[in-house]
Amino acid sequence: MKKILNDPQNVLDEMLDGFVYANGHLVERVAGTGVIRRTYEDKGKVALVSGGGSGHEPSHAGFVGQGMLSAAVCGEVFTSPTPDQIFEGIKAADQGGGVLLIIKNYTGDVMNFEMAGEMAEAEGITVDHIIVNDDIAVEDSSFTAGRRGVAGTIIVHKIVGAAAEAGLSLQSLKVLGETVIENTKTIGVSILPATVPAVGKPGFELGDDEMEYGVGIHGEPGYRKEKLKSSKEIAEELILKLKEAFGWSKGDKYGVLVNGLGATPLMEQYVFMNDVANKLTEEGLNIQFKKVGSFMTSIDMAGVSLTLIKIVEEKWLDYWNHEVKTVDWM
Amino acid sequence: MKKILNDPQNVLDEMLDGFVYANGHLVERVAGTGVIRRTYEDKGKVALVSGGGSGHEPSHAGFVGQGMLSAAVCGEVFTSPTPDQIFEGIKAADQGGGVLLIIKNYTGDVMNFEMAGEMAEAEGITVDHIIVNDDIAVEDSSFTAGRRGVAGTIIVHKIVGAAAEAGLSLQSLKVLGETVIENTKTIGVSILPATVPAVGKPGFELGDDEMEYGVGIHGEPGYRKEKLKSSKEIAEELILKLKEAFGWSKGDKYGVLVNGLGATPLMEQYVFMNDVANKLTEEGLNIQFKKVGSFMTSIDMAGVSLTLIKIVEEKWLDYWNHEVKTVDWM
Amino acid sequence: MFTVENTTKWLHAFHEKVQANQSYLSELDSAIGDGDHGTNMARGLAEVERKLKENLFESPQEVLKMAAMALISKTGGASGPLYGTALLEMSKQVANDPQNIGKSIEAGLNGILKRGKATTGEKTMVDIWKPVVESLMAEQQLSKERIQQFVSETKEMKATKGRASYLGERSLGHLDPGAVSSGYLFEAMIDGGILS
Amino acid sequence: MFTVENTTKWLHAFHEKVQANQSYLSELDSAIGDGDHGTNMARGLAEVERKLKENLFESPQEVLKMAAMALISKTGGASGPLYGTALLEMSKQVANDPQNIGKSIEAGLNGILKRGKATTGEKTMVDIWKPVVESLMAEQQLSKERIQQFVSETKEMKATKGRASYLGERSLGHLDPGAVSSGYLFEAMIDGGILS
Ligand SMILES: Nc1ncnc2c1ncn2[C@@H]1O[C@H](COP(=O)(O)OP(=O)(O)O)[C@@H](O)[C@H]1O
Ligand SMILES: Nc1ncnc2c1ncn2[C@@H]1O[C@H](COP(=O)(O)OP(=O)(O)O)[C@@H](O)[C@H]1O
Ligand SMILES: [Mg+2]
Ligand SMILES: [Mg+2]
Ligand SMILES: [Mg+2]
Ligand SMILES: [Mg+2]
Repeated sequence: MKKILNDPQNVLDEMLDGFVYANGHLVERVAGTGVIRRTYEDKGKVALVSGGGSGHEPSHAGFVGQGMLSAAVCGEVFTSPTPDQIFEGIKAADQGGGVLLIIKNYTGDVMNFEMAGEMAEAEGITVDHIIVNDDIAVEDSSFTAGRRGVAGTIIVHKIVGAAAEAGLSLQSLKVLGETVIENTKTIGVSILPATVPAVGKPGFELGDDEMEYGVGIHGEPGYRKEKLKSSKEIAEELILKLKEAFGWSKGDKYGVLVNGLGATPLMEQYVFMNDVANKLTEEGLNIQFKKVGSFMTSIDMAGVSLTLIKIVEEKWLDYWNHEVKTVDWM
Repeated sequence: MKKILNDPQNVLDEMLDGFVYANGHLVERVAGTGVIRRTYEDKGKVALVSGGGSGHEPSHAGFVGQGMLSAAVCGEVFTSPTPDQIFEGIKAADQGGGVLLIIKNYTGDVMNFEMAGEMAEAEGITVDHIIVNDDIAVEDSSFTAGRRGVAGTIIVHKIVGAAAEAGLSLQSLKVLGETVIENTKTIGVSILPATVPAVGKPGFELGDDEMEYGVGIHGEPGYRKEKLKSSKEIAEELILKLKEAFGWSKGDKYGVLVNGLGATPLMEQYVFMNDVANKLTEEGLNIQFKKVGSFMTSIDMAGVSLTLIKIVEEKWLDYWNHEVKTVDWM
Repeated sequence: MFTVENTTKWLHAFHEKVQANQSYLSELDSAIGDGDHGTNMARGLAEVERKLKENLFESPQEVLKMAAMALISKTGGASGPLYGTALLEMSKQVANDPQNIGKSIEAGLNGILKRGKATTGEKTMVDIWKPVVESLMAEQQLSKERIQQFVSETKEMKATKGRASYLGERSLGHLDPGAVSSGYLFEAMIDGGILS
Repeated sequence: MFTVENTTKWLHAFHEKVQANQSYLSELDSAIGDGDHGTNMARGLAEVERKLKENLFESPQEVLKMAAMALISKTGGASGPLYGTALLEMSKQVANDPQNIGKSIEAGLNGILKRGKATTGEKTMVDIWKPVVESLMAEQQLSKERIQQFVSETKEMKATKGRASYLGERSLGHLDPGAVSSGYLFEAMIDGGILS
C-alpha cells in the first residue's frame, strides 16, 4: 500500500480535522463525532442530512453548505456510521423544520440511519428519509439487497438541497427526492481497485489489461470483467445499459454527470465526457445540464461512472443551477 | 499504461472538447486552437492569459472565468504551446486594456510566450508578462534554468485575477504579480510517477516503498529519493524546507495550499493538511487562508505539494476571498 | 441462568475470540463483502470491554443493555445494528426471565429478524441464530460441534441479503462472516458457562 | 549555395531522419528531460513536410521562412522556438547571400543564442551548432564523422540550461536530445547536397 497517511486507524479523525481546518469558513466538526455541519443557519427550514462510510471524498462533507446539505455524517472508511453518530448529525442539523435523511441503499446504512431516525423521533425531532439506489449494475430483485446508491446521490443532494433552501416542506422534499431518485441511473467501470488503508491491499484483482464493468463504490464486484476498452467503447456500452434502463426517445430531456472514481485524472474524465457527449448527441437526447469531476469516489480506485437523470420537471433545472456555498460544488 | 482514453495523439483535442461541453456556461474553445476563453466579458480591463503544457488539469482551463483568468492556452501534454496558439489566446482575451501573460518558468514556456508577446505587440496589443518560479526544490542559480513554476501559480491566478477584475492597470498587476511570486514557495513529493499517454510508460521509477522529495510537475527529478515516510514526517520535512527558504518568525501571516498531484485522493490530502496544520501551529504562524485539492496536477502522479505564501499586504486577503465564477475554484 | 458474572465472562470471551480472529473475519468479508467485518466487530467489542472494566453492574440485563448500546454506537456497518438489536432484545427478555437461555436467544434472533428482514437460507447470521435457538429448544443444550456445523452450512448458501448478495452465484463456497462471528458469540456462551 | 531544390531536399531528409528516430529522441529526452523531444520534432517537421508538398517556392529563403513558421507553430516546447528562430534567421541571411553556407548557419546559431541565452558547454543544441559553424569557417567543409563527434561530446557535459539542468551532475553520461536532432539537421544538409 502506497499512501500518504499516518496510522490507518486514525484516518477518519485526521481527515475530518484536515478538512475542517481548510474549510472553517463553511463547515465545522461537531466535537468528538464524525459529523460535519455547515456554519450557515436556515431557521425553520428542513435540514438535509446525508453520509455513510468514508472513502468517497469529497462526498459527503464537501457538499455541506448553503443550498445543499445541512450536515454529513462520516463513518469509518467504507463502513456505515453508527446510529448515535447519525443522531448527533440530526441534532446538529435540525433547524426546527424537520430533517430529511438521504441514505444510500446499503443494508448497514439503511439500518443505522433508520435507528438514528427512531432515536431522533423519540426526542421530538421530525425525521423522514429517502433511499438512493441509482446503480443499475445490480439487479433490483428479491434476491439482492437492491440497487446500490452511488454517484447519483450527488444529484439528489443538489436538487433537494436547493428545494430545501427554497422552503419546501419535509413531505414535499421527500416526494421530490423520491421522484429524482426514480429518474436517476448510474453505471460505472473500474480499471484499478481501491485499497482500504486499514486493510492495506487492493479490494479485488484486475489484470494489467483488464477492466470491470458495473463495480460499486466499495469494491463490490461488477457484472463483467474484460480487456481494457477505449473511452469511446466504454461510453457506448454504458450508454447502451442506461438506454435499456430508461427506454428514452429522441428529444427527451436529461442531465449528465461523469464522475471520477478517485485516482482517475480529469484528463481522462474530460476525454470520456467527450465520448459521452458524442453518443448522447447521436441518441438525440436534449441534455440540459452537465457536470464532470471526482464527486463520489472510491478512495484510490481508477475508473469513471456515468449518471443520467431524466428531467421530469422544469423546476429541477432551477434547482440544479441554484447557487450554493459548499467546499466542492460550484 | 492503464487509462480511459482513445488514441493518445488526440488527447488534447478530445479533452478540451469534453471540458467545454461540460462547462459551456462559463467557457468556450477558440475553434481550431488550444485556447479556452471565458464567455464573460470585462471591457477595458486587463486580461490575464496563462497556460502551458497540458496534463495539469484542472490547470489552467479550470481557472478561466470571471475574477480569474481570461483565457488559458493548452499545449500538448507536458509540452509548451506554440507562439501562434498563445497569440490566439492573447487576441481572444484582450478587452482593450492590455494583456498580462502568466508564465511558469520553463525554458520552452518562457520562449514561446515571449515570442507570442512579440507577435501581439506587432499587432498593437499591449502585452506584459510575469514568470512564476515557486518551486524551491530546484536551486535558483546560474547552473540551472531557474526555479520551476508549480502549484503556486494557482495563487498567482487567484490574487492577480481578482485585482484585474478590480480594474488595476497592466503595470500595477505586473508589480502585484511579481510581489506575490517573490513571496510564494512550493515543494512537493511524489509516491508514484506519471505516465504521458503518448509515451505509455511512467516517466521515472520508484520502488514499491520509495518516495521522492522535490519532484517537478512533469516528472522532473527531485532532490532525494527515500523510503516512504508518514504524512506527518513528510509535512515536517517540507515545512522545514519552506522555513529555510522563507526564514519566518512567530506571528507572521501566511496562506497555505495543499495540492494533490493527480492520483492522490482527497482522503490523503486532508490527512496531510491536518499534519501541515499541526506543524504550522507549532511554528506559531498566523494562517490567513487555506486551500486543499488537486489544482496543479501531473497527470496521474500520486503525491502532494505544499505551497506557502507570505502575506505582505492585507489587500491580498480580499483578493483571495473575492468570489469568482470558474469551473474549478469556488 | 444469566448472572452478572457469567454474562460478563461470556462477553469477555466473545471479545477475545473476535480480537484473535479479526483479520480472518475481514478476509472472509473481503471475499464476498467489503472486507471490514473483523475491524467492525473488533471496534465494537473493544468498547464493550472498556465499559465492562469501567462499570459495576447489578443485573445481567444491565450488562446486556450496556453491551448492546456499545455495539450499536461503535461497530458501524450492518453488523452493528444487528448485534446491537439482538443484545438489546435479549436484555429485555433476561429482565423478565433470566432462567430461560433459549427464550433469551430467541428474543435476540427476533431482534435480528425485525431489523434485517432476512429469513433462513439467505447466508446471514440468521443462519446460525435460528438453528441455535431451535436446537436449544429441542435439546436444551448446544455443543461447539453443532455451532461449527451451523456455521459451515452457510458455505453452500447463495447470499440474497447484505453486500454479498451483489455476488449472486459467486457467493457460493464462502462462509458468511457474520455467521462466523456469531459462532464465536455462541462458543463464548459455552466458555462463559451460560450454555453447556 | 542554397537553392529551392537543395533546401527542399535537405528539409525532406531532416524530416525523414527525425521520423525514423522519433522514439530514440524521446528516450534520450526521458533520461534527462521530459521525454517529448521526438514527438515535438516529429510534429513540427510533419507540418514542414506538408507545407513543402502543398506549395511552390520561388527562392530558398521562402522555403526556409515557411519551415521556420511551421516549426514555430507546431513543435512546442523549447525546441520549437529555437529551431524556428534558427531557420528564420537563416532565411534572412540566405536572402542577402545565398552563397555562403557557413554564414547562414552562423545566423541560425545567433538566433538560437539570442532566443535561448545559452553558451557552449551547457549541454544544448548550441554545442553542435557552434562547432559546426567554426569548422565550416575554418575548413569550408563538414563530414558526418565531425557531426557525430560534436554530438557525442555533449555526453560528458553537465546541463545548466533547459530541463536537464534540474538534474545537475546526474545529466552527465547522457547525450543531449536537441544536439542529436541538430546532428540530423546537419547530416541532412550533407544528404541534401548543401554541404559536402
Ligand atoms: N439483512 C441482514 N440480516 C441479517 N444479517 C445480515 C443482513 N445483512 C448483513 N448481515 C450480516 O452482516 C454481515 C456483514 O457485516 P459487516 O461486514 O460488519 O457490515 P457491512 O456489510 O455493512 O460491511 C454479513 O456477513 C451478514 O452475516
Ligand atoms: N536555453 C537553451 N538554449 C539552447 N538549447 C536549449 C535550451 N534549452 C533547451 N534547449 C534544447 O532543447 C532540447 C529539448 O527540447 P524539447 O524536449 O523539445 O523541449 P522541452 O525541454 O520544452 O520539453 C534540449 O535537448 C536542448 O538541446
Ligand atoms: Mg462495511
Ligand atoms: Mg516538454
Ligand atoms: Mg463488511
Ligand atoms: Mg522535452
